[in-house]
Amino acid sequence: MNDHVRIQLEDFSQDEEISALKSTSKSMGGIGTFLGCARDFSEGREVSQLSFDAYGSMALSEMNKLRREAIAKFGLLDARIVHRIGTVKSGDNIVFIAAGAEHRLAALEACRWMIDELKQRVPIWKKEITPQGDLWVTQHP
Amino acid sequence: MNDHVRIQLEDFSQDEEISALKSTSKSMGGIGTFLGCARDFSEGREVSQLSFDAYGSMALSEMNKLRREAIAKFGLLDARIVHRIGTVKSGDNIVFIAAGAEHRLAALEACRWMIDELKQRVPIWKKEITPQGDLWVTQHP
Amino acid sequence: MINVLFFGPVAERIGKSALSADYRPNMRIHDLNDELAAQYPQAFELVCFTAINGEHIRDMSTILPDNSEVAYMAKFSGG
Amino acid sequence: MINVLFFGPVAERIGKSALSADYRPNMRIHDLNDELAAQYPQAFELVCFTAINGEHIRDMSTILPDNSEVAYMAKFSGG
Repeated sequence: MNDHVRIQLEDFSQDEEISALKSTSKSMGGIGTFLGCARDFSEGREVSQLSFDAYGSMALSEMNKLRREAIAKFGLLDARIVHRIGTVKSGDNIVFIAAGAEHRLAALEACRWMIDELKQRVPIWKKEITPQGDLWVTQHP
Repeated sequence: MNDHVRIQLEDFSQDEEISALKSTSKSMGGIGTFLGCARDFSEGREVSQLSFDAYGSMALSEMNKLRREAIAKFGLLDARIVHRIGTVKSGDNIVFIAAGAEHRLAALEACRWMIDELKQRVPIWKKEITPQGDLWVTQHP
Repeated sequence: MINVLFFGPVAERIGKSALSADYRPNMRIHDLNDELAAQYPQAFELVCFTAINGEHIRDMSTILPDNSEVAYMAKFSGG
Repeated sequence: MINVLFFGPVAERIGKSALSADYRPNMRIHDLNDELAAQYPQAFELVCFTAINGEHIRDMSTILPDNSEVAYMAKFSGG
């Protein structure tokens, strides 16, 4: 739980992540977060579950790089990234990104940058499990 | 706790707010949040506490308008705004904004728009309590 | 009777958070502004926004209804 | 020996998530690509990225060290 960057099967708590993030600095005035969840529909198809596969060691290393780059680029005080793998059902949490800075603009921009970059850089693949069959997602939504 | 928009003395839980937000729709794929916290320094001054005064009825009505406008403008599935009043100490939570949408871009942009608008529109005033005396904040940081 | 409200830095300079002003028919919001600003100049130099019954007022010739709640507000600093 | 890894949609089309390829001195990554793409054309039409020992490789003339871990990866879809 104390690692800033994690890939895990189990769910996470925003309260715990934010509390760990805040503990690194009392100068943190703004925290931006992004939480990605499993939707029940995707392009008209009903989706009951999502299943994630990852190149674990490389994904973790890319997520750590991403965090360090975001801290440098936006002058963050700290940042955290958690991504779940395995199977999640509709409504469940998938990914959590938090960026803490002295002021809100850096925190919010960093948060958006990190989720955009994560989707492009981190070797994780998503399969939609639908009543009509399973489908690996190959485009960025 | 179930109100989407609140002004309150007590702290709040991100997990509870996000869970309430998510309960409104299973189509929510992205949730952007902003958490504002009390910093220990402001423009070189050590700040031990912040004290908030509000025009309660108008602030609540402006926050409700802001939420409805954000939902319409960004096509959100739901949004929540919580602002604390009274006295908070360095490191404590002040304001929480959450925007949930089908896709991440709308959620993240709405979240940023709401905190920018809140600061300009909602009648709440902040006083910094420092070892050198108290100071009402009159500019937007 | 007009109920006048002050908050934060304005209330601090006035020394109170509310006062009552006499109602006169056809009274405009700028009449009340002028009277109070003359009485509390240091507080009114902070005032940026005026609300009647919780609604922002930009047209200072707006006629004040009896029993209005008027708020004189400094620049906001919430969040 | 080269340890070749597949994930997600590529692994599904190949029918396994790893295989071993023989190491030859001065072997380049494009040599391995060509061999495997000929053997698994349907899987390799999805491949967008190649990594050696967890690092993205763009130069396909890169020489493969012995005992490398090579990953052939479809477009990512995490988050």
